[in-house]
Amino acid sequence: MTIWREVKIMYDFLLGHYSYWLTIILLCIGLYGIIFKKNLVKKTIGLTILQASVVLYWVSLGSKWGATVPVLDPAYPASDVANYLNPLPHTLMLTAIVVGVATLGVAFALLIATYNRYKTLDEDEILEQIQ
Amino acid sequence: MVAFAGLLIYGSLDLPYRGDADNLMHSQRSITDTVVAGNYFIQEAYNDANTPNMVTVVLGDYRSIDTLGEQVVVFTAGLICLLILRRYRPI
Amino acid sequence: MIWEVELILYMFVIVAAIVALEVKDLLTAVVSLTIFSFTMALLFVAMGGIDVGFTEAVVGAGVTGILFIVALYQTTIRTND
Amino acid sequence: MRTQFESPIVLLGSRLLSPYIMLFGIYVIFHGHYSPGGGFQGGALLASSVILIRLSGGRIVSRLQVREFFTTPLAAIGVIVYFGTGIVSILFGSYFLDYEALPFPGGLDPAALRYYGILVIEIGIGIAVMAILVMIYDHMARGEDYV
Repeated sequence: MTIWREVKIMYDFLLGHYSYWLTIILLCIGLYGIIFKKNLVKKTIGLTILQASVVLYWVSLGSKWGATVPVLDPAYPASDVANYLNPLPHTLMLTAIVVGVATLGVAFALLIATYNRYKTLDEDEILEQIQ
Repeated sequence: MVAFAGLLIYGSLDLPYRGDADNLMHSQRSITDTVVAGNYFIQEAYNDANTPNMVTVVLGDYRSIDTLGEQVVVFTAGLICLLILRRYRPI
Repeated sequence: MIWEVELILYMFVIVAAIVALEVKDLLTAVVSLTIFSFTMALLFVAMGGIDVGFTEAVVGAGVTGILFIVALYQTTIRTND
Repeated sequence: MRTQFESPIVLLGSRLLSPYIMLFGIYVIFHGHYSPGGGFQGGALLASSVILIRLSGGRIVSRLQVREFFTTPLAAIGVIVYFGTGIVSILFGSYFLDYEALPFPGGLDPAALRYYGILVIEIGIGIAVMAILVMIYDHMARGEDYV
């Protein structure tokens, strides 16, 4: 019977940690896009993926097993905190997404200004023209 | 990049289980014996503001100065777009 | 929190992210990024953050795609990688 | 990448779809106390309904709906509504952005006053987010066409 207990512990460990690993893989994909891609639009796509992965990590920290969404329902009393999810990470990430879109607009403004001056979006060609 | 991912995954092995209701951030009292903020928001949101949606209460009442700063950031981003992309007329 | 659904959505998200970074055509990359954002919104809803999911579905799948398209319209579609 | 052409079908479909998106945005702002929603989502929905007309109709048609001149003052009005609520709550003897001293008529208790204070703030957020997203789109789409 001890082997089944080991299997149960291993199953719980995987169930509690798999979302962390997949989020880390997503973050590394975004970082790869920022570092190794030469086109500036591809770099911007990498930034969007990186930001989304960080938001996903915060939301996954706020989740509980067997809890409902943070809108008050009279069937579930609010005095027991295990009934509701933690609303604090949701609020922080709600503001972070909107700020992310506004700063993406700033990034596009810089990108259009760069194109109007150098007539290209490739990083190496811009560096050649600067030399 | 693969080494960086491996380092992060090795660091994540000691994190608490996801969704466990006995975590430190989901517990009733913190380790310094003060009230944890999320649980206070869950218990007292309807009594304080008559509103069932807790996210709205936290956004608009408890952390409203945070939201004010966020709105100023968005406004500044819009002004920066206006200043970069505007063409001045040649005189 | 149903972990099978979350696992399938994670697979979709990772495949869409890789396609958005590796494809040669920039318009295809933008469309794949929109798919990425909407699947991410579904993943937020599956984890319980309905407000965050709503915001991501409106902002990430709507406004971000339009801004990318307008930026491509103002600049060029040519890319080397 | 500079190819564009007119299509009456796209314009007709956008004109059919846009008022319902705008109505849903206003509903999301005002019903944010009881269901998921609020200022950010409603503002983004209003902005997407305006951007839809601008994207399909061009500059001439979109001037009939919201003039490009009005977006920057509208964003400033949104920020001023938010900030002015905090200043008014200071003037009536409370902390900054603590709504239990706001002068709403009717003799309400502090919980109901906080309810209406949150509603005012959500309207301010919605106006500001809508105006700023439309402003970013305008100045990006204008580009090098203007002098």
